[in-house]
Amino acid sequence: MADYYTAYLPLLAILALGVGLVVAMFTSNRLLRPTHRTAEKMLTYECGVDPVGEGWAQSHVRYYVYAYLYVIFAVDAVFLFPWATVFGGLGWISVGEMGVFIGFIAVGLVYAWRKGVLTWT
Amino acid sequence: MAELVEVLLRVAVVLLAFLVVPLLVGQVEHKAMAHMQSRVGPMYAGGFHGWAQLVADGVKFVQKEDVVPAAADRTVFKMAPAVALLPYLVAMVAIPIGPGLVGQDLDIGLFFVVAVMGVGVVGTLMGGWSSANKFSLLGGIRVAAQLMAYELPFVLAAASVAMAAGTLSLTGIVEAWNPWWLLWQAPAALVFFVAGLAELQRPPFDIPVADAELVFGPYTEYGGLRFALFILAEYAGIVVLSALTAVLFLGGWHGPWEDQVGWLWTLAKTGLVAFVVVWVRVAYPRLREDQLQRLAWQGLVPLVLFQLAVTAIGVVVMSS
Amino acid sequence: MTVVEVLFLLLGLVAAGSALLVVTTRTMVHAALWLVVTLGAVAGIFLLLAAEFVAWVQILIYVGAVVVLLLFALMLTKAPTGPQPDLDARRALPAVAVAGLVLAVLGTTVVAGFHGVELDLDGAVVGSAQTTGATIFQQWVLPFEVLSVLLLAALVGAIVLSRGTGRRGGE
Amino acid sequence: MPLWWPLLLSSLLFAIGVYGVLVRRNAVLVLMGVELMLNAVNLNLVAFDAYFRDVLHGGQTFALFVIVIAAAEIGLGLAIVLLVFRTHGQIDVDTMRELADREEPAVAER
Repeated sequence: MADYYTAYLPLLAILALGVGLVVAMFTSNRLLRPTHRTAEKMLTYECGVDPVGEGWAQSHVRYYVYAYLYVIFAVDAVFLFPWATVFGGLGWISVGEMGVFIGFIAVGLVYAWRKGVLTWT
Repeated sequence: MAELVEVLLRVAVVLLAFLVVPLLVGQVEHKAMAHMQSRVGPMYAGGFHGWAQLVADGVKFVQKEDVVPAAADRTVFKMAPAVALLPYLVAMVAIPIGPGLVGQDLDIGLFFVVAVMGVGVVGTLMGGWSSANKFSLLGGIRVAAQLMAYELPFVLAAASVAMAAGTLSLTGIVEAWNPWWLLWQAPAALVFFVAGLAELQRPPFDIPVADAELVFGPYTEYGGLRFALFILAEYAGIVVLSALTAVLFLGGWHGPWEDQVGWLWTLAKTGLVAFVVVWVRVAYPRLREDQLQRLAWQGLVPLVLFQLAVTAIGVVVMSS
Repeated sequence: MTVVEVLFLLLGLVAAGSALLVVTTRTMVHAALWLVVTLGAVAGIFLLLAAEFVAWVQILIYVGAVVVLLLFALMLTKAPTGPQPDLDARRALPAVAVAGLVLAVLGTTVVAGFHGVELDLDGAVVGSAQTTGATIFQQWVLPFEVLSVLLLAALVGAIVLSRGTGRRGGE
Repeated sequence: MPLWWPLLLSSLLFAIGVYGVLVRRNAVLVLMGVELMLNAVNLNLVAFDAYFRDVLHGGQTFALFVIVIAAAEIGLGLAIVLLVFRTHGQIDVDTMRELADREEPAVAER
C-alpha cells in the first residue's frame, strides 16, 4: 500500500508545480503589463463591426449525437484496458466474451450509420 | 528524505521538459514551414537563424495587456487556458524516455495518460462559452465534437497496444515491444497518430479554428498571456502525442546501443514524429466539418475495431 | 492523523463544498464546472480508498465525457453568461427539509452502525487494472455482457430521440 | 481512518443531490443532482470494498458498472431534454405537464 501511495506523489507534486507555474506567469504579467481599459476594447469581437444580437448562435443538435456516440463507446473502451492485461492468460473464452460485448455495441454503430446519423445533412 | 529529493528532481526535470521541448517544436515549425514555402522564416532574434524567436514571443506575451471582454464570464474566461494546459503537463509525468528515466512509472500509466488528456476539452469548452461570442461558442462546440469523435479511435488504438503488451505500464509496453509490431500494429499506429493530430486541432483538422469561418474559434477573444497558454497547450500536446506514438508504436528506446543511448532513441523518434506533424500542416488542406466527422466514424473507428480483433487473435495464438 | 486521513478530509471538504455550489449557484455553466470539481475530488477519494482503476475511469468518463455532454446540453439550450434569477423553484424550504431528513437518517445510521470501526487501508488490495480485469472477466461476466445490451438500447434510444422530431414538424 | 468518514461524506453528497433534484427547475441542473447522488453511491461501494477486502472486488466492479450506467442514463436524459427544448423552447421541469393527470376532462373530449 505504501508503494501505491508514493507512486502518486510525483503526480501531486507536478500538479502543485503546474499551478504554481501558471500563478507565477500571471503574477509577472500583472507586474509588467499596461492597463488602458477603453469601452471599445472590451467589446465582443465580431470582425470589427458592432456586435449583433446576443452572443448565442443556434447550434445544431447533431453535435450532441456525436458526443453521445462517444460516451457509449468510451464506456465500452474502458473495459478493454483491464481486459488487455488479463486476456492473454484466459484464452479464447475471454476473447469471445469481449467479442460479444463489442459486437453488441458495433451493432449500435451500424444502426447509427444506417439511420444516417453519421452523414452530415 | 532522499526519496523526496529524488521525486522533486524528477518532477523538476519533467517541468523543464514541458517548458523547453514545446518551444523547440515551435521553432522547428517556424523554420521548416518557412523553408517548405521558400521563405527563410525568423532570422533576427538571437542572432543565429532566429533561434530565440519564441523566447522573444514569450517575453512579449508576458508584457501584453490582459483584456477580458465586458460580456465575458470573467472567472471562467480566466481559468480556461490553465485548464487546457495543465493536463498535458500531468500526462508528461508518466511518459518514459528510457528505462527508469520517467517522472513516475504508474502501473496504470497508459490509461492514466488517456484519461488525463481527456480533461483538456473542458478548458476549450470553458473558453468557448465564457467569451460570450458567437464565433467562440460555435468553435467551442466544434472543438468538443471533434475531440470526442477522435478521442474514441485514439483510446481504442491505445487499447490495442495494451492488449499486445498485456500491461498498461508504459515502461512495460516498451519492454514488450518487438520490431514486428511495426507491421502488426501498423493500423493502430496510423489511427493513433491521425486521431491525436485531430485532437490537437492541427491542420488538416483545424476546422474549429478556421479563420475564414470562425475567426479563431474558441480562442477568438483571447489575447496576451492567456492566448499564449492556449498555444503552449497546442505545442505541449504535439510533444505528448509524438512521445506517446514513439513509446507505444515505435519502440521507445529500442535501437542499436540501446543500453547506452536508449533515451536518445526515444527523443529522436519523438522528434521525427513531431516533424511529421509539422510537415502534415504544410502539405495538406483543411478538411470540412462533415468530412472530419465522417473520417472519424466511418474510417478510423471501423479500422481500429478491425485492429482490435487482429490483436486479440494474435495474442491468444502466440500465448497458446 | 496519517497523511491519508488528512488528504481524505481535504478532498471530502472540497467535494462537499463544490457539491453545495453545484446545487446553489445561479449560473448554469458554473454548476457544470463545480460538478467537475466535485467529481475530481471524489476521484481523488477513490484513489485514497485503493480503487485505482475506478478513480481514473471516473476522470475519463465523468470529467471527459459526461460533463462535456452536460456542457453541450447547456450550450444547445442557450445557457446565458451571467446569473439567472429563476433557476430555483420557490420550494427551497421543503427541499432543505427533505434533504436534511435524508442526511439525518443516513448519517445517524452510518455513524451509529459503524462507530469505532476502523477502515484499515494498509492491507487493502489495490484495485489496479489487473485485479479489476481478473474479477470482471472471471466473476462478473454475465453482468458485464448484460451491460452491453443496455448500452445498445441506450444508443438506439438516443438516436431515435434526436431524429424523431421530423414527423411533428408543425410545432 | 474510521469507516464512517467516507460513509458520512457519501450521505452528505446524497443529501445535496436530493436537494438539487428537488429545488432546481432547469432539467439539466436536475440531472446534475442525480449525478451527485450516483457518485455518493459509488463512494459507498468503494469504501465498503476497501473495508471488506473483498476478493471478488464486488464494490469496485459495481462502482464501475454504476459509472457506465450513469453515463448511458445521463446521455439519454439529455437527449430527452434537448427534444423538449426543440418542441417547447424551454426546459423548465415545472411547466412540463403534458403527462400529468388533469382534474377536469381535457378540452379535446368535447
